[in-house]
Amino acid sequence: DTLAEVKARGELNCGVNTGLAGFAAPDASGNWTGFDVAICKAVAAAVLGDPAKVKYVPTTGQTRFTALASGEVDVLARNSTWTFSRDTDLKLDFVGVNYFDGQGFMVSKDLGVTSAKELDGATVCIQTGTTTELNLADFFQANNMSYQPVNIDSNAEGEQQYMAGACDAYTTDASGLAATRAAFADPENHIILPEIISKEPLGPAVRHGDSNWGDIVRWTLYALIAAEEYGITSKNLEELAKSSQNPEVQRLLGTTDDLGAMIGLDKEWARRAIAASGNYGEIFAANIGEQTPIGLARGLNAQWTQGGLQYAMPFR
Amino acid sequence: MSDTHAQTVSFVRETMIEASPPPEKQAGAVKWLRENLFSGPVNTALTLLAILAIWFLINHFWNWVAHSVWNANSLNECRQIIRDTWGEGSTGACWAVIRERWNQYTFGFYPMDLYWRPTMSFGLLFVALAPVLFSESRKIRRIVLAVAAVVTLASMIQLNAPTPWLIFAAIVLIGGLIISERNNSWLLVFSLLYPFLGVWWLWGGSLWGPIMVIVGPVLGYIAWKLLGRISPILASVGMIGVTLFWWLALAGRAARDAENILSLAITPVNSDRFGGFLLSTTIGIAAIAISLPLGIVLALARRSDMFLVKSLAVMFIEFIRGVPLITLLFVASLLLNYFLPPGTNFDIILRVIIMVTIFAAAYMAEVIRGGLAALPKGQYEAADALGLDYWKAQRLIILPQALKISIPGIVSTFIGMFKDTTLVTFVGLYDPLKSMSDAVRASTAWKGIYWEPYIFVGAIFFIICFGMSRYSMYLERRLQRDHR
Amino acid sequence: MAYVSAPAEPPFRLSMLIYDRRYRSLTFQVIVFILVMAVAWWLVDNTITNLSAMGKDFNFGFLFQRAGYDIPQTLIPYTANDTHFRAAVIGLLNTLLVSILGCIAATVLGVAVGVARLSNNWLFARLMTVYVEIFRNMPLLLWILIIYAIFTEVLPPPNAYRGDDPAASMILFDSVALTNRYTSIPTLAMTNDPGSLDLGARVTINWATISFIVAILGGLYVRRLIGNWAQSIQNATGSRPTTWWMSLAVMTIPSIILIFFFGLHLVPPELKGFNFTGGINVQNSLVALWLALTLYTGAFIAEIVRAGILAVSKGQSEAAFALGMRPKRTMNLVILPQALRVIVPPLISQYLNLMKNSSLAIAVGYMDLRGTLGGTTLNQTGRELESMVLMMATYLVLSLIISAGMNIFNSRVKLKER
Amino acid sequence: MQVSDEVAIEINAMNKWYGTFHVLRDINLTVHRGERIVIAGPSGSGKSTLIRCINRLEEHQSGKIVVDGVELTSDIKNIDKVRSEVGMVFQHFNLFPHLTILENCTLAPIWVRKVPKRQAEETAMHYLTKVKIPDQAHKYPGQLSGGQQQRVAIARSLCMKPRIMLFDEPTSALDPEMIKEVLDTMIELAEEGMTMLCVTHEMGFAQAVANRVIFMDQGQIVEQNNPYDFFNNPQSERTKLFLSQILGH
Amino acid sequence: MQVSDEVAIEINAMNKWYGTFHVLRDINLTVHRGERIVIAGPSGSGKSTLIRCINRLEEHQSGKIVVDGVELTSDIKNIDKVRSEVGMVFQHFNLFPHLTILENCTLAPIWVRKVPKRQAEETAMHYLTKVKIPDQAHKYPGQLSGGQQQRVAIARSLCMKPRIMLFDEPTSALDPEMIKEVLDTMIELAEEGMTMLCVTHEMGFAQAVANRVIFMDQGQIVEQNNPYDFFNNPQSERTKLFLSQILGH
Ligand SMILES: Nc1ncnc2c1ncn2[C@@H]1O[C@H](COP(=O)(O)OP(=O)(O)OP(=O)(O)O)[C@@H](O)[C@H]1O
Ligand SMILES: Nc1ncnc2c1ncn2[C@@H]1O[C@H](COP(=O)(O)OP(=O)(O)OP(=O)(O)O)[C@@H](O)[C@H]1O
Ligand SMILES: [Mg+2]
Ligand SMILES: [Mg+2]
Repeated sequence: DTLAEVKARGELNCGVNTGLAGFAAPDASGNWTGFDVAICKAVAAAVLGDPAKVKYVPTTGQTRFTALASGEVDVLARNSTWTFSRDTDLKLDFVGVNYFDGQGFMVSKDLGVTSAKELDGATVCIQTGTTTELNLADFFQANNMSYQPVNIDSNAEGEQQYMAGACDAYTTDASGLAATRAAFADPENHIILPEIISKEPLGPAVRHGDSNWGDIVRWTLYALIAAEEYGITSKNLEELAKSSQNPEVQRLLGTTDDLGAMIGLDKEWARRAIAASGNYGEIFAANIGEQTPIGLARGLNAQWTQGGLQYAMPFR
Repeated sequence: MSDTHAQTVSFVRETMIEASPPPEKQAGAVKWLRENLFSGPVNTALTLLAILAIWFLINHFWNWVAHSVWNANSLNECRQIIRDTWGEGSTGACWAVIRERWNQYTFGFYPMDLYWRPTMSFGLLFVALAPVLFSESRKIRRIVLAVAAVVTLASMIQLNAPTPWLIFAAIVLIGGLIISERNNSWLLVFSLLYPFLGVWWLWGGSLWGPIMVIVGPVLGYIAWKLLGRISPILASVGMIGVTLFWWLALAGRAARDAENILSLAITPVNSDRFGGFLLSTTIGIAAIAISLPLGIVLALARRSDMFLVKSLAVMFIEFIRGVPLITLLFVASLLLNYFLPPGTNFDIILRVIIMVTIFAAAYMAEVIRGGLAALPKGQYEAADALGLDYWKAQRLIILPQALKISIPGIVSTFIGMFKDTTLVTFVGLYDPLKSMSDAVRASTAWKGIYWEPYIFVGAIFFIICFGMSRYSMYLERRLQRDHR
Repeated sequence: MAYVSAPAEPPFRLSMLIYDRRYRSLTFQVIVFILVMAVAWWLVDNTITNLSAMGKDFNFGFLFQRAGYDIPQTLIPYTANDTHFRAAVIGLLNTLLVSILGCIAATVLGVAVGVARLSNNWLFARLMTVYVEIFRNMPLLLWILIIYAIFTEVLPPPNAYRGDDPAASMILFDSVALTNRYTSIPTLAMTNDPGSLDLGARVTINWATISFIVAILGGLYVRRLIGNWAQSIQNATGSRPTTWWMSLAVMTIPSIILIFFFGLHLVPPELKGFNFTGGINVQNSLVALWLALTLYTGAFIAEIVRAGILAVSKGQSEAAFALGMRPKRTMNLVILPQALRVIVPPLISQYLNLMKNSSLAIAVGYMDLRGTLGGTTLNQTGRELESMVLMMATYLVLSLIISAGMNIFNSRVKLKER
Repeated sequence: MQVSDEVAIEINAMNKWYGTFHVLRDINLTVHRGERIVIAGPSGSGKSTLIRCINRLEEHQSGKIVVDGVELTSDIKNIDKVRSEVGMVFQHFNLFPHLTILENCTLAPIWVRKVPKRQAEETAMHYLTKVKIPDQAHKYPGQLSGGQQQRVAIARSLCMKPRIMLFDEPTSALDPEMIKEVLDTMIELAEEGMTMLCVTHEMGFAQAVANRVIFMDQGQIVEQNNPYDFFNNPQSERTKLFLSQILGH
Repeated sequence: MQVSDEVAIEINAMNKWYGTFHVLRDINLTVHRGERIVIAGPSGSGKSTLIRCINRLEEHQSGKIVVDGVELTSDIKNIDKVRSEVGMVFQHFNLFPHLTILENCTLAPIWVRKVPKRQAEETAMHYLTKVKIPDQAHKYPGQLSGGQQQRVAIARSLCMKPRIMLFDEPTSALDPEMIKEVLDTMIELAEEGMTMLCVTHEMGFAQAVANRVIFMDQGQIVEQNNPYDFFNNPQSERTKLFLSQILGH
C-alpha cells in the first residue's frame, strides 16, 4: 500500500529525468525545478502536506520503469510516453497526461533540410531505451529511407554530439527539442522540422496494482488542470476557498464535500496541491511557457475550453 | 702431488692497501649522458623519439594551458577574455568553471551550510585510521595527524562550523595526536566507533539509530558469554540470533523511543544530495572498510578443507569476478528489490555500497589467498605445535603476516575500486566524473565545456590513486627492512 | 615397561560433533549448508512473491518478439524487424569484437612499453613510466569519455569534406575519411565474385574470404614445416639455414595470387548525401572504446611484462653469459620462456578485465551486450530479471572460458618440481 | 640424567600412509620419562614423519600413540592436551617473523595457557637467558643469526613448560659456525633431564647425550641401541652403510 | 696432475670498484695451465667478485686480465672468446628450470658452438655419465636434489669443453650428505688436469686437491701458499684468525 508507505516514510520518492531543462533539472545547489517536478511537489503537498518532502530520484531512459516497478520510486513524473505495451506489459499504470507531445527532429539550418522526408541516409542522435527509438525505426522503415543511429545515454550527451556535428539530426519529443534548442547559444541556427512522427502523450505513471495510489496521483493532476479551468490560482486560492460560490470549486477545495476521504486523504488535499506551485497553467507558464527560455506554446496543451486537449474529469 | 708445490710462490701481504677512490672516468655528466641516452644507434633513436613526443605534447598543450582563465562566469565570457588577452583565434583553458563549481564537484548537492560535516568526518577519519594504517611509523603518523588536524580545523572554520562541533573536532584531533604518541592501540576504540559516527555526521538524523545498531552485537556478545557456559554451539546460535532479533525487531523502535526521551538529532541530509567526490569517497571508504574483513573470511573459506564451505566460497568469488561491476550496479538499482521482502526499500547509496563491497571483497579474497599461500607451511605447523587453535593461529600468526605480504595487492584493489566508484553514474548517482560534469554542462553558462572538468577530476583521482600506490610501495619496502 | 592397554573405539557421543575433528567439520558444513539454503530460499521466495504481486512471470519468450530498434554497427545482418534474441547476439558479437581487438592492441602496446621501461635509455624509460602511471591511476571511464570527446570535438564532421574548398580532406591517398562520427575506410570489392556460403540465420560468408583464410592457414602450416626443416638441418650440421625469405614467400604469394584471381580492389568511400557511403564506416564509439581500453589495459600489461622479466633471477642470465651466450640469445632462449610463465596468468586476467570493462560501452553508446540485451531490450520489454540473468550468465560463461584457458596454460607450463 | 620407569610416549604398531605411500610401517617405540633419543636415518626414511605424528602434526592411520597417558585420536581436546605437553623445534626454526623474540616466546603461554602477560614475559626472559640471548628480546627474528633463531625457537618451546621436547634436525639449516651454539643449548637441556626425541645427523651430539639411538630406514625402525654400540658395533648392513656415508667426509 | 709452465690466467694490478666502493685492490695472480687454486676468505672479501671478473661477468676498472692469451677489454669478441673457454659453476646452480637436464647441457653447444644436436647430446650424455646422473637426463632441474643439480651444472659447463673452470662456492647451498657427491665430481675433474679456480670453505677439499690456496680479505690477496703450509703454518694474523673460526668446531 503505497499511500501508507509514503506517509510512514514522510517523504515521496519521485522519479524524474536526470536533467532536462524546463521539465526536471537540479540547479547549482541541487534544488529541483521544472514542469515534471511540479507534479511531484503537488502530490507531496496533497499526501504529506508539504511540497518540499520529495526525494528526487534521477532516472535515465533505461532505468526509469524498473525504478518504478521495483518500488524505488512511488511515482514516475518523468516525460514517459503512455503506450499500450507499457501500460499492459510493463505493469505500469499511466494516470493521465500532463503534456501532449510528439516526436520531432531538430537539424542545423545550414544543412538545408526542411522536411524529415529528406533525411535519407542521415545520422540521427537518439536516446536509448525510449519510445522515440522505436518510432524512429518505424518512421524510416515506413518511408523506405535509411539512417545511422548514434545511441546516446542522456540529453546532455545528445546535445554534445549534435552540436559537434556528430549527428545531422537530433530526435526526441518536440518539447524536449524545444528545451534543448532554447539552451543553445545560437538557437536561431537550428530548426525543428515540421513533421511530428508520433503521438507522445507524456504523463506520470505509478505501479500497476495499487489503484488507490493511482487515484491519488491521477486526481492530483486533474486538480491542477481543473484549477486552471475554474480560474483557481495559487494567488486567489485562499480567497476562493472562502468566497467561491461555484459548487465545483467548493468541492475541489474541500470547503463543502470531503472528496479527500474517498482517496484516503484529508479535505484540503487539493488546496495544498494547487498551492504547491500553482495550477496547471501557472506551472506551464513558469517552467516551459513562452515567457521562459524553453518557449513552448500551449498548443495541444491548452484547456479544452481553449481548443486544447487538457480536460479534467469532473470532481464529483 | 707434492712436486707441484714447488711452483707455488708463497705470498704474504705485509701491508694493507688503503681503499682508493674510483678512477675519474667513472663519473661525470657527459659519461652519464653517453651511457644513458646515446649509448648506441637504437638508443639514440629512442632518445630522439622521446624528445619528439615531449615536444609534440608541449607544442600542442602549452598554449592552451598558458592561456588559462580563472575568473569568469560563463564559458562565453571565458572565451571573450582569452580573445581579448591573447588575440583573436587563440584558445585557452577555462578553469573558471572549477572555481565556480568546485563545491559541487566536492560536495554534490549537500546543503551548503552543512559542508563542515563531511569535512569534519573526513578529517576525523585520519584519527580513526591512525592505529590501522600508519601503525608502522610514529613519525609518519605524527605528520599525517598534525596535517589532518590543521587542515580540518581550518576548513571547518572557513565553512562556518558551529562552535560546539569545532571544539569537539579539535578535541578529537588533538587528543588523537596525543594518544597516538603514547599508545597507538587505544585509538582503536575510536576506529571502531567511527563508522557509526561517520554515518551519523554524513546523513544526520538521530544518533540513537547508530547507537541501537551497536547495541545489537553487544547484546549478542552478552548472550554468547552467558550461553557459552552451557554449550559453544548454543552460544554461537544465541549470539547470532540475539543480534539479528535486536536489529530486525527491536532496534528501530528503541531508537525512536530513545529519541523521544532524549533528542540527539542533527539536521538530516538525504542520499540524493550526495554527489561529487563526497559520494566517491563515501562509497570508496565504506566499501574498503567492509570489503577487507569480508575478503579475509572469503579467502579463509576458500582455503578451508571443508568441501562445502570451499565450494560455496569458490562459486561466490568466481561469480562476482566473472561479471562486470556495471551489471552488479544494475542489479543493485534494478533487481535488488525483487529479492527482498515486498515493501523493503532502502537507500540507493547503501545498495551501491553493498554491491561495490561485494565486488571488492571477491578480488580482495583472491589477493589475500595469495598472501596466505605465500606463507611457509612451517608457520602453520609452529602455531599448531604450540597448541594454538585454528582461529587463534589465524588471528595471531597467519593473518598478520599474510596481510602484510598482500599489501600491494590490497592497495591496488582499493585503487581499482576507488576508480570504479565513477561507474555509479550509470545508476543515476552524481559521481564527480560524468554525472556532475553533465550537470554542470546542463547550465546555459557552461554548456560545451569538456576538457577542464575532465582534467580537473582526473587530476584529483590521479593524486589520490598515485598517492595510495606510493604509500603501499613505501610500506612494502619498510616491511622488508623491518623484521629482517 | 608399562603398557597402556588399547581401549575400544569410543562410542559415539553427541559432544563428538563438536570435539572430534572428524565430525566437527561435518557439523559445521551442515550448519553452513542449512543457512545458505535458508537464505537462498528466502531470496527465491521473495522474488516469487514480488513477481506475482506485480503480475509478472519469469519467461524468456520475449526474446523471440520483434525488437523494433536499430543498431548502428553490426557484424551480421540485422534490422529492426529482427528478434530481441538476434539483437542480443549482435550485442554479444560487438562485445567480443571490441574485446578481442582491445586484447590484441593492449598486448602489443603493453609488451612494447614494458620492455621499454627496462631499456637503459633513461629518457625513454621515464616517458613510459609516466604513461603507465597516468593511465593506471585514473578511472577508465575518464579515458573513454576523453577519447570519445576528442573524436567528436576535434575531428571534422562529414560536412567539412564538402564543397570546392573543403575544410578537411581525406588521408592515405584519399581513401580514408576521419570524421567525428566514424572512420570511413575503403571496402574490398571483387570483379570475380565467387558467391557466398550461407551459414543460415542470414549469416553468409564469402567464398573469397574462405579462400584467404585457407591460404593463410596453409601458409602458416608450410612455414612451420620450413621451420622444422631448418631445425633438422641445424640438428644435423649445427648451423641454421636462412629461411625468412621462404617464410615470407609462402605467407604472401598465395594471397597475391588470390587477389588477382578474384580481382580484388579497394573502393574508397564517397561523400554522398549526409554521409560517406561505399566504404566501411567504423563508428567512433567503437574506435574510442577500443583505444581507451587499449591504452588503459596496456599500462597494466606493461607492468606485468616488466615484473615478469624482472622475476627471472639474475643468476639465469649470468649462467647463460657464462656459457658464452649473447644477450639476445639469452633473452630468447632463457629469459623469455621463463618470464612468460610469470607473465601469462596475470596477462589473462587483464584480458578478463578488459572484456568486463568493455561493458563501459554504455558511456559512448556502443551497442554491446549490455547495450542491447541489458539496455534497450531490457527497457523496451520490461523484463529486467530475465535480461539481467541472461546477461550476467553470458559474461560469466565468457569469463569462465577465459579462466579455463588460463588454467590449461598454467598446468601446461608449470615448472616440474620434486 | 635419570631415566624413570614412567612411560612418556608409547607407540604401538603404528602405521601411516601418505595417500598410497606407506611411509611408516609398524612402529613400536616406548620412551620413558627423562630419556633422550636420537633418531637417525637416510633422507626420506620417515624420521620427520614419525616425530610429527607424536604431536599430531600428522595423523596416523592405524596403531596407537599415547603421549603422557593421553591417546592421540581425532578428539580435539586430547590433541590440545598433548600439544601443550610436547614442545617441538623445527629445522627451519619457524619463528614468527612479525613478532619480536619476546612476543614469540610469550604468545602461546598467553593465549593457550592463559598466563598473565607480565608473568609470561618473566618466564620468557628466564628461558632466553638460559639460551643466552636475553639481550635480543626486543629484536625481530629476521635480525638474528640462524643459530640465535634456533635457540629462540627452543626457548619458545620451553616457555610452554613442556614435559617432552621434539627436535627435527634442529641444526641442519645452520651454517657450520652456528651449529655448536645450538647443540650446546640442547646438551644443557638434556642435562636437566628433559625427555627428548631428536632427529639429527650430528653424531657427536648423539654420542654425547643420547640414551638410545634409533636408526630408521624406509619407514621402519631398523636398529635401536645405545650410542656406543650403535656407532662402534652396528648390527644391520644398512646402518653400517649409512654410518660410513655420514661419517665419511 | 701436471702443472705446465703455460700461463692460463694472468691478472695484473687489477682494481675494481662498485660505485665508490673499492672491492678489489691491486690483485696480482698468475694461474698456470693445470693448476688448481682454492680461494678462501671471510664473507664479503671479494672472492666472488674476483672470480666473476675472470669471465667478465663483472667489469674491472683498472689493471689487466689476460685469459688464455686474450685480454679482457670491452671488446665483445674477446669476451665471447674468453667465455667459451671458461666454464663457471655457481653457488645456486642456476640451471635453466624450463629445460630438461639434457637440454640444459646441449643449449650452449648448439647455439654458441654450433654443434649438431645429435653430437651435442652425445657429449652431454658423456659428461652426465661422468657426473653419474645419465638416467636423469630427461627430468627437469626441479625434480633433482641439490647435489644432483650441482653436478648437472658442472656437466653443463663441461659440455662447452672449457679449458678453465671457475667454481663459486659450489657446495655451500647443499645439504651435508650431498656435499660429498659434488666434491667427488670436482676431485675427479681435478685429477684429469683441468685448470680450476675454486672459491670454497671446504678445507678438506682444498687440502686434497689444491696446488695453491689463496686467502683474500678486504679485496686483497693476503696470503698464498701451498695447502699444507697454508693450513699448518699460516703466516698472517688474519689467516690464522680465519682458520681458527672455520676449523673451530
Ligand atoms: N605431505 C606429504 N605427502 C606425501 N608424501 C610425503 C609428505 N611428507 C613427506 N612425504 C614423503 O614421506 C617420506 C618420508 O618423509 P620424511 O620427511 O618423514 O623423511 P625424513 O626421514 O625426515 O627425511 P629428511 O632427512 O630428508 O628430512 C618421504 O619419501 C617423503 O617424500
Ligand atoms: N653488484 C654489487 N654492487 C655493489 N656492491 C657489491 C655488489 N656485489 C657485491 N658487492 C659488495 O662487494 C663486496 C664483495 O662481494 P663478494 O660477493 O665478492 O664477496 P665474497 O667474498 O664472495 O663473499 P661471500 O663469501 O659472502 O660470497 C661485498 O661487500 C658486497 O657487499
Ligand atoms: Mg625430515
Ligand atoms: Mg661470494
